[in-house]
Amino acid sequence: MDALLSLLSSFANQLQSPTLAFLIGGMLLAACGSKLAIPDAVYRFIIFMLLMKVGLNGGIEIRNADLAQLALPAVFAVVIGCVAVLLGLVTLGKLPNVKREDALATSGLFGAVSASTLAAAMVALDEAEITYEAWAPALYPFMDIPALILAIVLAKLAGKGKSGSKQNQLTAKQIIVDSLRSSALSALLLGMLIGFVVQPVELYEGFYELLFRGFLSILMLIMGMEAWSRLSELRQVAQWFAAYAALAPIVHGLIAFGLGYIAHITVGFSPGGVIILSIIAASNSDISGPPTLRAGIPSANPSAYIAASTSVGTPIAIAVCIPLFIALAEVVFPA
Amino acid sequence: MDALLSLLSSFANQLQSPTLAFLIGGMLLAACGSKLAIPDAVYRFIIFMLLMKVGLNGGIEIRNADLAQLALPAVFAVVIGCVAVLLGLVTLGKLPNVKREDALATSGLFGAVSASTLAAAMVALDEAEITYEAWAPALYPFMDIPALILAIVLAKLAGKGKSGSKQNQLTAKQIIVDSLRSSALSALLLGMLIGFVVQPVELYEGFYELLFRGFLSILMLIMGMEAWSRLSELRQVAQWFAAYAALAPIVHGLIAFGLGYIAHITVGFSPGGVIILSIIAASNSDISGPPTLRAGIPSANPSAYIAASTSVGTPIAIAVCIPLFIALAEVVFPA
Amino acid sequence: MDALLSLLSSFANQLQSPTLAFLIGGMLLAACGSKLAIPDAVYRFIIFMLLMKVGLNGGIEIRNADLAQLALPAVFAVVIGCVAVLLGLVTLGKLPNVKREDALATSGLFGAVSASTLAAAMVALDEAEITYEAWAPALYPFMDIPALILAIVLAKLAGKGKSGSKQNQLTAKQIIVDSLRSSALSALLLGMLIGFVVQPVELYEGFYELLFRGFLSILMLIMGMEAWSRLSELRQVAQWFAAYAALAPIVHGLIAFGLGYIAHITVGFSPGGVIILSIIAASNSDISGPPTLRAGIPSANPSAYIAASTSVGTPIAIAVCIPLFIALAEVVFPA
Amino acid sequence: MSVAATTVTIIAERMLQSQITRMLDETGATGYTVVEGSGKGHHLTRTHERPSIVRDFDIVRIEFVMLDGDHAREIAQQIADDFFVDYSGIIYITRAEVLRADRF
Amino acid sequence: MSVAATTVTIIAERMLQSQITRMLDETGATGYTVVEGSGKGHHLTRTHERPSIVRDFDIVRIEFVMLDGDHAREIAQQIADDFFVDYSGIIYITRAEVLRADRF
Amino acid sequence: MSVAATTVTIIAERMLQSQITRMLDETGATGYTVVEGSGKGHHLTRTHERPSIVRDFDIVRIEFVMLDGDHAREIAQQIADDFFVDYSGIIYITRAEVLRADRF
Ligand SMILES: Nc1ncnc2c1ncn2[C@@H]1O[C@H](COP(=O)(O)O)[C@@H](O)[C@H]1O
Ligand SMILES: Nc1ncnc2c1ncn2[C@@H]1O[C@H](COP(=O)(O)O)[C@@H](O)[C@H]1O
Ligand SMILES: Nc1ncnc2c1ncn2[C@@H]1O[C@H](COP(=O)(O)O)[C@@H](O)[C@H]1O
Ligand code: NA
Ligand code: NA
Ligand code: NA
Repeated sequence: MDALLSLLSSFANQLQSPTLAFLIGGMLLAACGSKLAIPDAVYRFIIFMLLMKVGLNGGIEIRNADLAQLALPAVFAVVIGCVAVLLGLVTLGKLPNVKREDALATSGLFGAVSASTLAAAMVALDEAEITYEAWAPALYPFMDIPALILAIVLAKLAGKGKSGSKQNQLTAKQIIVDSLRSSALSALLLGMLIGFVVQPVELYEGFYELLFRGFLSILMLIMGMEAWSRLSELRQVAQWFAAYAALAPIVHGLIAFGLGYIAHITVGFSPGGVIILSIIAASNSDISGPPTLRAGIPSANPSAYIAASTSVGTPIAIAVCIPLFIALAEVVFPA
Repeated sequence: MDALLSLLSSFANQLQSPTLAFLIGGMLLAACGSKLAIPDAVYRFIIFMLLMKVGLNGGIEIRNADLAQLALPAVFAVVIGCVAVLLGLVTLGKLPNVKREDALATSGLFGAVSASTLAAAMVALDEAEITYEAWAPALYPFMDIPALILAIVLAKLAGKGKSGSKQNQLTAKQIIVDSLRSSALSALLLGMLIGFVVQPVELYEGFYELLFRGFLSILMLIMGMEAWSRLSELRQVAQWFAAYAALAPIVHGLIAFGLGYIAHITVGFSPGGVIILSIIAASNSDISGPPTLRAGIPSANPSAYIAASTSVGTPIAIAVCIPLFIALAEVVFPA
Repeated sequence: MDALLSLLSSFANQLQSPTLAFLIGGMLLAACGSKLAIPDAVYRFIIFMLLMKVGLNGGIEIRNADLAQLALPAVFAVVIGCVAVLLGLVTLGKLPNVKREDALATSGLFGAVSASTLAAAMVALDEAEITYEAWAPALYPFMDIPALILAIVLAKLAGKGKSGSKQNQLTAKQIIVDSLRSSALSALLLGMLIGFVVQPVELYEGFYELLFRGFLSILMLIMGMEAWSRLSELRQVAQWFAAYAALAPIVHGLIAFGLGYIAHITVGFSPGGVIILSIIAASNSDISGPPTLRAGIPSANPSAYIAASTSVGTPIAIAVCIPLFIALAEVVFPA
Repeated sequence: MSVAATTVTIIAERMLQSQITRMLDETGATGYTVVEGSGKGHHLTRTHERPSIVRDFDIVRIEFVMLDGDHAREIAQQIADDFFVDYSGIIYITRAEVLRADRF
Repeated sequence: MSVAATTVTIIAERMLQSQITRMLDETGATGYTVVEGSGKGHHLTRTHERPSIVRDFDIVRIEFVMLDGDHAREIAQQIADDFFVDYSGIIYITRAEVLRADRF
Repeated sequence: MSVAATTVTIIAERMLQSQITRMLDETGATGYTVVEGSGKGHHLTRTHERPSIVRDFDIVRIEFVMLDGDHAREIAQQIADDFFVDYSGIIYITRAEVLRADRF
């Protein structure tokens, strides 16, 4: 009972972050029909800045880290990505009026990872003064790539021989390469590499970290506007997609929290790391995922999976899951 | 005599601000045919940043403000907006070779408000260490919207039954909604709301305020370039537009200064607030105004009102009116 | 022997700068086929910011400078620009499969100056705590413009009467005007003017200088990506272009270093100034040069000169010449 | 393989874009493609190079392809009547052939 | 001075752009011009105004001009067969004349 | 309602844009529309996706519509002669019909 109360109060506390205010503000603007639009070029630049910041930070600090500890959480990340897809297939995929391919593409997206949500989680952890392993953000690709591969491979097995066209030939290797080449993962990995090799602390603190929170606030505004304006697309597909998008982040996050807890006990994975893993699991891919799935499962309807993820999945991950898992950690791992 | 001298010296002092240097620098560049161009996306982002900054600041500080004081200045703002339009109609509108619709659209624009000029004024007040009410920037819509509505309604009364097309149907309500939805007012109001609700002081100071002056300098550069390059369009319309554009900002500003003075005496409106009100009055709309007028008075020639405002009105408002009204306040309200 | 050793160790030291890491990181990304792209608008804004920063700084500090000292280095800059073009003509121009016009355009580009390389050099000097004359960056146009003019004039003399079209009529005056109007030189000169006239120290330090290093790191990333992705174009032209592009920066830099040394002895040109002059010489134009040459020598193949400069010349100038000439100066001018 | 079709190209101010595309949806056009640009006619020179927060004055080029030429002409005429009395813009019609005609 | 020619206009998702232009190179088109836009057909409404890191769903309009109309039609048909079974897009063909025909 | 007309499409390097549009103004074209893009011909592959401060090498697509086909052809020919000897670019001409012919 006490635990629940303290969970609730900690959750309520988290809800007052500026991050969230900008997300909700964006929805409000779109709901009111505002013409405000952050230019596309600025949006893409912000994403770059955030990922470079996360990468540089990881790279700079990773020198002092014990990378052997990464093994178990990384394995868990792979497991979570795959379980998410399978879970989507046997739940969303069995519902009436839901095509198998659409279910697979959607659960692939929800199994994969959003860099923006990750960035928002890192700011929330900072504000709550919770530390985590420097390599925790590097868990991202370990969950992202397997989820996309599994979704596409399963879709292909199902669709075998159906389409004779040239395009439908993405192999697992190509999916991996495609993911690593995506702007999100490239920026993250390059940042890590540069951070590790040249340790540009001054540049990092004086520029990338300096602008991080500000840019994140603008990104949240954009994501809020996007979420609202894609609602109309969501209405055109079966309602099950909305229901799935509302529940999947929480379920995936809880699974990750459980596995993270195991890693905490067995290899000493930090509470902050457990939260990061849970948020990565709760998030859904908004950058590399959609085009990879479009290319890999061309017969799936992009409106279904993009609208479900942008309109419902991402707001839930940011506005519900981040505060929820921070609050849960505060209850589960007492200081 | 002394007052005049001190007015002049204070005015000369203001003229050395970087803000002004960038404005004039922009004109110089355009006059020399420079190919330098600040990308459109950056321009739109800068506007967003400035308005969000102004809004957040207002929202954060408004908690301690006595909003009852807002009433009289707000009423005066409405009055000034309407008077400006009527004044334009009976002066500019009566001149030879000036179509009634063009006069109405132009005076609508000059009755309305420029967010960029407002931002420049706020920096100038900061530099002169003059404080003002946190809610003063919120006077913006009270002047902007009535001016646009009045101009459009008067144009419609005149054009009654002339055009049978579907488009010419903007109602007053639609104009209000349109104005509030414009990118300028949305950003300002959202900033106020977020500032008020979550008080994001750290984010505000570490990002929005940090970049404010720098972005304003770039904005001034852009406005200077724009001003010069639209001069050729201005030459294609009757010279009266140029004359009007040179005088209207000063006249409107003086009217506002007078009414602001009354508010100072009656409800204790601060000298800084009087300056803000005067600059708002002196400014002319560069964001929400033009498209609203284009939609509302389609028969008016956009070249006339846009060129008059961009090429002459805005430079006068920034380069003449801001230093003038600060200087005037220093004379009228001795410390 | 000792000198060589100390040169090498000083050189190796320079190689660990973040600037270089981002340049190489960009190449790596492009080599791996990454889809990361910094939006064009951001690129153009960064260039503006860097040049404005360099200009403002020069302008602010030039008040205390003895401009008479500028004379000899400026004359040397003109000489270096012209010698570079002539050298290119008698080396590259004489090689098999190299058209005379292509050789002229290429050596014009390598005689001219890159603002980005200059900015990178200034950061490297800062990091090495080497000071230089405030007016040193103003040597830029003294080398840039003569090189472009000479290349175009020589091409015209050769091509006399060949083309009857309207376009081929660029006069020396027009080339000067074009260069001064280019976005690079306009921003630099305007910055100097504003810096000199209004001394906006606070704005400079709180915005332009604050963001300088961060933006430079992103610019280096872009230039690295560009360098790699133009390699394929370079392969389509004679290999001599690549060989020329690898050697010319070093040769031009050495000539400049020698002349700079003379200026050091005769008029007390600072060691830092000598480095700036050498880097300016080693750099090749990436902003104003290409379009001026395209207009001035339309028969030259843009693939040849742009690819040679972007893919080989610029990386050599930044990654080899900057550390090289700083190291050389440390050996030649002992503290 | 190819089937005769009619393409209609509408050049208008961007502020009209949403109204025009709504009308296309209502009148039965099966699709359309929009490209942004600048231009010059009897009024303003429009250019989207210049920084401008007022994108509404830019030019958009909207084209739609239909198999039924008469229907396409009707739609085009209705757009001309509804929008181009007060606002800038031109409309032109060309003949074409389309592949994969079942898509239209 | 002018010579009869055929223009082919392909409207497709941007993710296909590089594959389509590679095919144009291979099948012997002498050049092409690409313009970005947005559009609406049977699927998503695409718009490049919205911020989106996923530019792959934008629309591109690829046009190529050839003197040899039959060859142009063959290329067009092959693109339709290879790409437009699974993915969105339309192709139309118009007649034109070109100046400076030696360029093609 | 519709009147026969001629459309001329000029694809050129952006550095020529202002010179070409000036010539259109001088030779009596009543309007034109410009769209930016990228392309490939015999020279450089141009693409405006890449960051480039040198926008001058981008491709622009300029189209103008005229009722008087002979006049349109004359203008097209003059542009070809004046600009496309030294610089990249193509010109093609198609037939069309326009609505609201009084606008041209
Ligand atoms: N003759 C023409 N050919 C091509 N585009 C035109 C023509 N006339 C007008 N336009 C386009 O239509 C827009 C509005 O023209 P107007 O209504 O004449 O101001 C212009 O900005 C051009 O983009
Ligand atoms: N009838 C049409 N006319 C013009 N463009 C079309 C048409 N149908 C489809 N398109 C374009 O082709 C894209 C893909 O269409 P679809 O395959 O129907 O989703 C759309 O986004 C439009 O840009
Ligand atoms: N056959 C063609 N079809 C369409 N566009 C072309 C064609 N040839 C050239 N272009 C365009 O014209 C530009 C210049 O071509 P070029 O003069 O061959 O380098 C190219 O970048 C293309 O945008
Ligand atoms: Na996930
Ligand atoms: Na006003
Ligand atoms: Na040089």
